[in-house]
Parts: sequence; C-alpha cells; structure tokens
Amino acid sequence: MSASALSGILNVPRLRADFPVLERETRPGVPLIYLDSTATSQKPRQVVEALADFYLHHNANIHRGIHTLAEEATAAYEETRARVAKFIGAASPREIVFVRNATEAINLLAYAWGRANLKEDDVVLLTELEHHANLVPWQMLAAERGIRLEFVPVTPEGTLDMSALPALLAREPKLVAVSGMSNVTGFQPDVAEIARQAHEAGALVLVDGAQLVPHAPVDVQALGADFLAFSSHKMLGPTGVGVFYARRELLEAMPPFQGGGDMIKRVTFSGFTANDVPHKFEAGTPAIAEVVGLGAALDYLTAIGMENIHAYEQAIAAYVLPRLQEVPGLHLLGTAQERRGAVFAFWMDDIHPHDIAQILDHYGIAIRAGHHCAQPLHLKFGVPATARASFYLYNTPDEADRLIAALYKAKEVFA
Amino acid sequence: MSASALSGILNVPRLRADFPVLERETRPGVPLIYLDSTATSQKPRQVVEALADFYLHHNANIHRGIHTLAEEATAAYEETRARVAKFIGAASPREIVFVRNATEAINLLAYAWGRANLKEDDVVLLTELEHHANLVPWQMLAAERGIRLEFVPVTPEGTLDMSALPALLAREPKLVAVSGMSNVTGFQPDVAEIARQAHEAGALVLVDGAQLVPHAPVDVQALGADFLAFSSHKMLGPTGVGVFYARRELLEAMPPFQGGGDMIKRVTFSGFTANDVPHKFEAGTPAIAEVVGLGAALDYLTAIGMENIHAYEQAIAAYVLPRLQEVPGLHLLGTAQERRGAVFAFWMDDIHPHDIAQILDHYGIAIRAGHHCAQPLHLKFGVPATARASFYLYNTPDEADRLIAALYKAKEVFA
Amino acid sequence: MDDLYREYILDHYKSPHFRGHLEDYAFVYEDDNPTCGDHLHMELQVDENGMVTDARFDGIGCALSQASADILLEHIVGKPLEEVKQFSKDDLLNLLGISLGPVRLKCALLSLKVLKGAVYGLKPGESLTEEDV
Amino acid sequence: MDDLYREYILDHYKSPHFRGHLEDYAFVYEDDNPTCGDHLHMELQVDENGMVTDARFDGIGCALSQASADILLEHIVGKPLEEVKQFSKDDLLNLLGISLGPVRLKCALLSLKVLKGAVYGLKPGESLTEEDV
Ligand SMILES: Cc1ncc(COP(=O)(O)O)c(C=O)c1O
Ligand SMILES: Cc1ncc(COP(=O)(O)O)c(C=O)c1O
Repeated sequence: MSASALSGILNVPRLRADFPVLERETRPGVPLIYLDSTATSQKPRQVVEALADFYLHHNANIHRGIHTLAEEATAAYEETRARVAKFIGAASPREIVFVRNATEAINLLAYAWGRANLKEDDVVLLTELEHHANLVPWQMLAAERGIRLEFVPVTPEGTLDMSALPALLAREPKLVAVSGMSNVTGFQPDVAEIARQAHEAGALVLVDGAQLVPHAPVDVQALGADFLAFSSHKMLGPTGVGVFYARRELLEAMPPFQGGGDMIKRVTFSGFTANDVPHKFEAGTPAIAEVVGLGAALDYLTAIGMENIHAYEQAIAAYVLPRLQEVPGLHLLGTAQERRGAVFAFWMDDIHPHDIAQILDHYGIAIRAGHHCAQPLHLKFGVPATARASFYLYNTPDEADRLIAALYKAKEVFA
Repeated sequence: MSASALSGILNVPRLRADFPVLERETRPGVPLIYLDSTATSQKPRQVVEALADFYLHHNANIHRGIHTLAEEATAAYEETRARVAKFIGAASPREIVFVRNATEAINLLAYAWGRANLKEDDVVLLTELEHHANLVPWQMLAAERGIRLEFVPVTPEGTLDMSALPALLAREPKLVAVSGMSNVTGFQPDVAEIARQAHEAGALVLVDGAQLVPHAPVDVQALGADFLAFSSHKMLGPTGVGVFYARRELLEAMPPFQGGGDMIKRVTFSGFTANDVPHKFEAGTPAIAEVVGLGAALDYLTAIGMENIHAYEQAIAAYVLPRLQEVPGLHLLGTAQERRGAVFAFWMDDIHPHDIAQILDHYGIAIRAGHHCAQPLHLKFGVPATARASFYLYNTPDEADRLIAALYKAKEVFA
Repeated sequence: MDDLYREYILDHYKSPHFRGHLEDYAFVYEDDNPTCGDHLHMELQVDENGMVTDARFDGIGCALSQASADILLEHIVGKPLEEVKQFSKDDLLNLLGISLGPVRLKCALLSLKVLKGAVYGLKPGESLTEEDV
Repeated sequence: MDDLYREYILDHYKSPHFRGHLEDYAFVYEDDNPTCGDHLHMELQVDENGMVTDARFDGIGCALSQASADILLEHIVGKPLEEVKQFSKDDLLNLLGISLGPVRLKCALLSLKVLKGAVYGLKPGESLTEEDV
C-alpha cells in the first residue's frame, strides 16, 4: 500500500483542519503526532462547538421541565438517542441506554442482567483478547455468585482460535462476551459468526464495541449482538458518556441497576415502580451536554462515512505493518494482516516500553506504554508491557514514517 | 429585606455577564428569567472555556500515558481532585471519587458499602424530605437484603421533626442518610447536630449534598459527614460528573463497585487485585474533561466566596418568601424562614402546576413543575405536584418581582 | 398569550362539553401520568353498527390534558369505532393545532392513551406507552 | 535529546555502579510497579554506628526506574540510616535534576518506595504508597 493510494479514500488534510489539537506543538518546533486514539480520540471543532452551544444557549435539566430551555434540552438529548439507534442499526431508540462509558455498560449488564439470570456454575464465555472492562465485572460476579469463566484462546498471531469455539460452546454458556476489536492486537473477531454459533448453543451475545464502533460500520441486528457496549470518547465525542444497547425484550426484562430520579414511575416511602425502558436504566441527571456532543460526533462520522473510515484505516494498517516488522529487534503483539484495525502493540529488545514512549514523546509522537488494560493477554505473551501506536481517520502515512524513524532513533539512544 | 440591600452582598450584574445564556430571549423580545437552578445551574463562560481548552489543546486519556498530552490531562484531572478535597474540607484527595452525579454516589455507597455491611433487619434512617436519589437505592437494598428503612418525619412547615430523632436513633441504625438541603422545601437540616447524635448512636452518616454544596460553604470534617454526595451540574460545572466523598478508612474498607480498567492493580485470567483508593472506584475512562470543567467551576465559586453566595441566597429567600405568601390562593410546600435556601415549591388553587409553568414560560420565566423527584414528600402534603422557583447567585430581586407579577397574571388567565 | 393557551384550549378546559359520566357504556378505561398527578377516566357508548354514539371523560390535571380529552371526544362522537382505532398521535396534534415540546406532549397524549386503552379493551393496570398510540 | 534522557540518567542505566547483590545485609526489600512490570530489589548493609556501608539493587524496568535506583544508592551509601529514613521524594527529584509528569513519577519513585520499605522493615507483600514516601 503506497502513501498516495491512501489519499484517494479520505481527504485527510481537509478533515485535519477540524482538529485544532493536531496543529499543536508539544514543545516549540515539535508538532504533535497523535498516535493514541485507541486510548481516546481527538475531538473535531464541531463537537466542541455543540457542547459550548448547548451550555451557553440551551442548558437545562431534561424530562420534567416545561420551560423553553428544558424542552430544547430534552429534545436534543432524545434526538441523539434516536441518532445513536440509527448509527448502530438498533430497532428502536428505546434500546439505547446512556451510561458513562463502555465499562459502565458492561457493569450494568453484569449487575442487572447477570445477577438476575446467572447462578452458580453458569458459564460466561469470554476471550483471551478481552480488555479488563470485559473481564473484571465477570470476575466480580464469579467471586460473588460462583459463575465460571471460560476463554476462547488467542493464537500466537493475536487472533482468536475459532477452532476451540465449538467445544467451549458445548459447555452451554449463558453469555458469550467478545470484543469487536482488540485494543492490543488490533484483531477484529468475526463477531457475526461467533454470534451465530453462540445463539445456536443457546447463549446471548455481548459485543464489547469500544474499539469496533469507532472504526467500522456496525449493525447490531446484522451482527447478532444482543448487547453492545461502547464509549463516546473513542469516536470523536466527549468523555463522560457511553452507550449500552440491548434488545428491547431483554432490556425490559432486566431489573434496574442504579436507583434514583427519572428511573421511576412512582415512589412511595415503602417502594417504587420502575420507569419504562430506557429511562429505567438512567438514574439521576445524565451527561446531557455530553450526549448532545456525541450527537455531533455521530454527524461528523456519518458525513465522512464509516465505510470510508474503515477502508482508510485498513489501508493505513497495511502501510504500517510491514514497515514496523522491518525494525530490527521489534516484536509485534498481533501480526494478523486480515481483519485488523490500525493499532500496533510491540516490544523491542533492550528498550523498555516506557523508554520508547518517552523518546517518541521527544519527537512529538504520542503513543501509549503499558498493558493497555489487557494484562492477562500480555502475561500470555510473556511481556508485562508493550508500546502501542494507533491510527485514526486523521492520521497520515507521513506520521507513520515519522514513527518508524523515531523508533530507529530510540534504538541508537539505547545502543 | 429590600432589593437594594441585596446588591451589597454580590455584584450580580457583573457576574451575570459571565453567563451568556442569561442574555438569551426565549422568544423575540422575551428575555429568559432562569429560576430552575435547583434542577441544574447555568454555566459561566469560564467553565465552557475550560472544557473547550481541554478538548482542543490537551485532550488525552489519563493515568497510563507518558506522552505530553497524557501527562497534561492526568495532571489536570488529579489537580481537580485535590481542589475538590479542599473545597469540601476533606483530609486528602484520596477521599474524593469522581462519579456521574449525586445519584451514582449514593448508589455506589448502597452497592459497595451497603452490600458488604448491611444485613437483614439492619436499619437505615432516612428523612421524609429525601430526593428519590437518597431513597430508591435504599429501597432496592431493602427488597434485596431485607434491611429496614425508617424516616425522620417532616413537619407541616417542611422542616424536620428533630424531636423524633432520639427514638429513631434508639433503633440503632447503621447509617443515617440525610439531605443537606431539601430540593422542595428548601430546608437545610442541622446536619452537624444530626451527625453528632447519629455518631453517638453508633451510626455512620451520609449527607446528600446535591443542594447543599452548591449553595453553602461545606466542611465535611466540621459537619461530621462520613460520606457526601454531590453533582457538578448543580454548581456551575458540567453535566456527567459528580463526587462521592468518603472518609479514607471507610473508603479503603469498601469493596469495589464497578470493575474494569484503572480500578485494578493486577489482573490475571483468574482474578484481580483492586487498586488503591480512590482509583479502585473509578472504573474505565472517567469524565476527564468534565472533571476539568468542574475545577473551573470551583475556581469561579471560590473567587466569589461560598460565604457570600450563601448570604446572598439567604437574603433573596427573605425577599421572595413574604411576596409569594401574599399571592392569594398560593400555598407553599415549605414555609420555614430560617435555615432555608432560595427554593420555593408551591401550588395554587384552580391552576395545575403545569399550567403555571406554561404561563410563566410565556413570560420567559423558567420554573419547574412536577414532584421534583420527591414524590413521597408530595403525597404526604396531599398534592401530586407543585411548581418550583429557585434562585442562585445570578438571580436578582427584579427577577423575583417578575415572577410574582406573572403569577398574578396566571390567576387572571384561569379566573 | 401563548398559543398553547389560546382561547380554544382554555374554553374546552373551563367549559368542557364531555365531562361527566354515562348511564351505560361499552368501553371504559382510565390511566394517569404519575409525574404530575394527571388522571383521566373515559366511557364510550357504541351502537350495533359500531358507531360511537356518546362519550364522557372525568379526571384531574392540567388544562392541556383535560382540554385535549374534551376536544378528542368531541371529534370522535359520531364516528365509526374502526376509525377511532386508527386515530393517531398526529391526528390529535392536528386537532389541537399547537406544537408541543416533549413534556407537554405527555399531557396532551394522556387522552389518546386512555381512549386507545378503552377501545382496545385494556384491563385496569395495563398501560400503553406513547409509542403505542 | 530530552533532558530526561540526558547522559546522566542513561549513564546510570547503562553502567550502574550498584547493580548486584551483597554477601550479607541488614535490610532487604522488593516491590514492583504492576502496570509496566518494573521490579526492584534492594539490599543494605549497616554498621554498628548506624551507617549505611554498602547497598545493591537488582531489577528490571525502564531506564528511569533503574537509573534512579542506582543514583539513590550512590547517594545514601556512607550516610547514617537516620538520614536515609528522612530522605524525601523531593530530595530524590532534586538528585535526578529533572521534572516529571505523574506517570513517570511512579517510575522514578519505585526506588524510593523500595528503599523506604527496606529501612522501615516492611514484610514481603506490604507496600508503601507514593504518598507515604
Ligand atoms: C437533594 C437532591 N439529591 C439528589 C439529587 C440528584 O442529583 P443528580 O440528578 O445530579 O444525581 C438532587 C437533584 O435534583 C437533589 O436535589
Ligand atoms: C476493547 C475495549 N473495551 C473496553 C474499553 C473501555 O472503555 P472505557 O474506558 O471508555 O470504558 C476499552 C478502552 O480502552 C477498550 O479498548
């Protein structure tokens, strides 16, 4: 894949102009090269303007207000719910619950659905690729309820060993919870196929979409996801808001998670009746402005087209992968060429990931170092930490070249 | 209290200039009069600028990043934690947990502390003034665990019947959970005295500070609050962030609430070790920018002085109360003159609260109509709903006069 | 005054034509809006040809919820039951001739929820959502 | 190059003076930084007058964590144990002569956490927080 072929897919220079932070210098003369979008994406002007406009002109609490501002705020909030539903192909806005982040979405499922439906020795099937967000909530439930966790094994290439799936599904898991894309190896499991087999085995399917939804078109009905979790901040939107999707009948059957205002229909001193979905799961004042900001992010992504974003990232991944593999002493955690996003975790002989990150920062290059909230996966590969560079719609092949050059420089410093 | 005496306490015209929404017209020629700050406050420019500056220049995920942006973001987030600690007189920033809102803070307590410490027939003592946020989470625990809820009764004036407290404390509640200020009657219970008696009886004390912290100086140690909950959005800050305060040893003894990234120290496929406080309670990517925005709100409030804000609101309450009481056929839910904030819930003969709100909206006046998430309190007073006007630091006696005039107008329309 | 409170609505609120009860009815239903305490009860008479011959409502609530009940009943009396079943949210809003924000919509739609509950024979305690009407 | 990686730090990382083990020691302790896998082990010799006569560290980790261990031990050998106990976070940062963001601070302070753990006789598994040092 050549650099010039890439420019045919997205007009990156034009869209970069929407991201003021990309014009920043981290030190005088050193422009920022942001390769950490897997941790959190940057935000276009349009999102920040939507936030500011809401706060400065329409700010009010929602749902129970009759005055002009309250009606405007409620309409803006609920319209975004409808837009989210459309963005992921949900059957109804009522299937969309606003939470803090993908992590809370999964905790909501583990608390509300899990505690009502899982009992001792019930199996939840995860994969070895999972982020702590899709592991620790189930471990907490395992400690509390005695459920059992099983794992689809990861291959040496950082993909999933699909051949192990039938035997694991034969244990009749109640839930199969799988990441739509690994934030370490970049692998994008065939979720539709996993869901098909899982449903056949009688399991429900949770897709951790924290990395999938920002980077590829998603249709929950086509995927066969019964539940989906994702975060606004990884897809150009504000922090503080995420989405929990559940099929309507599942959502309606779930008991509430947090109690408080808005999630009730009636309250007396002796008890309460829960509200209709989705409000039943939104206790207290939600992240109103941030939801509105997420709406602006969806508009931005939709205008560019998720298909195009996906194609661009596939292309940039194909550009970066061989160049990284050429760096002597560099080892990738995740070498798949197919079904992968543009995220690359690696370690280098004789240079600790912290030192790689530090030296790259000297060149203005922002990457992450650590276990990326996937400590068990790192342990499996025998490394406590890796350096991770990740690319999004605003990154260029030129930035990839600078990354590679800086890695050679790091090798010199530590030689 | 005369209108001119009020202007000696705060320079309201000057600070109003910081709130662009207050210059808005709800219809051409009809300027906004925002009397709904109890639901959510308006935001000064400074807060919106802090948000925009963060998003456009420093945005990154926190805690594990080494690059410049990540270090800036982490520093900004953690500095705000320290500022919050100072703002409420906490002994250490480690006692401050960032959550979504006051509601989540109380749910966190009910889930993590409640489920570890409360068993069948244990008593939690609430008051009849409580917001659903400080009632429903305990009702959920009562349904699940068989704990018993008792209530300090409300008086006809909308205050608490303190004479009932000793007998209720004799039932040896494990927790006394009391609002620092009612969002309906405006009453500010003597929390320090309640805490003193509660501690003597061996109970811990939760203060629902959602209405107290925005409107009065708070020192958790002086108050004797073991736990405190409040929301950023009610105190000039962004939506999507709130604070759970707990005394350090209590916080350390609590099991985690939500599981995921950042709240762990170590994870393997078979289990996890929780992180140190407060990170143990902050799973996943928090509302980073919103926390930074809350920091700007604290700076704003501190510059004006919480003492001054409190004094101003006391004065405006004293200005409004008699004028409302003069309106024929208007009945206040909460008639206390002492220990009250500037919030007034009322009903009127022959005009439904929705209609009051609607007609006031015609005059640009934003008030709320409903049960204000205190349905049991309304039932006790025999009304399903009230209209509620609330004042904050940016409201003027002139706005109060317009409210009163519009109420007379409503009477005419419905005569 | 606000168009919401223009004479038309206020007239129906202050001097409703269909408030009260019938001696005899084919359909009856009631529901409420717990957040504001609005409550509405409806009775419908239907003849052997499936025509709505008379109707009454009773209840408490804001001007909008009560007036919209009166306006709605005025409109459907004399119409075939099948047509009443097809009557939509938009039809009601057209009838009221006003634009409503999300909260006031609930007030206006209570009448339609109760009407639909009646003609579809819902049992007490069963409830329709706004999406259903 | 970044001042963090200036020769001083890199020298101590690449050619440490105090890496290794002692035949005999009064104090020993080890701890780690689980988020990045840094690990540090320290041994201290103290004579009858309470003077630190020798010390060694061993471990794996980033340049900063390892260099700061070497620099720290170089500084405290020959000092009274009581002075070592008083040695603060700021003292260490002065010694390193660099300014650090919150994440790299953890790397730099691991050496001090292990040193303090040793001189205060912490048991394996007990751990100090950054606030304690
Ligand atoms: C007394 C009181 N407690 C709790 C809350 C809940 O606050 P939030 O909706 O921000 O969680 C409110 C807000 O209305 C309140 O007034
Ligand atoms: C695959 C995956 N799942 C879940 C999460 C958690 O996202 P958040 O921290 O926004 O809750 C992440 C974020 O790093 C992720 O990459």
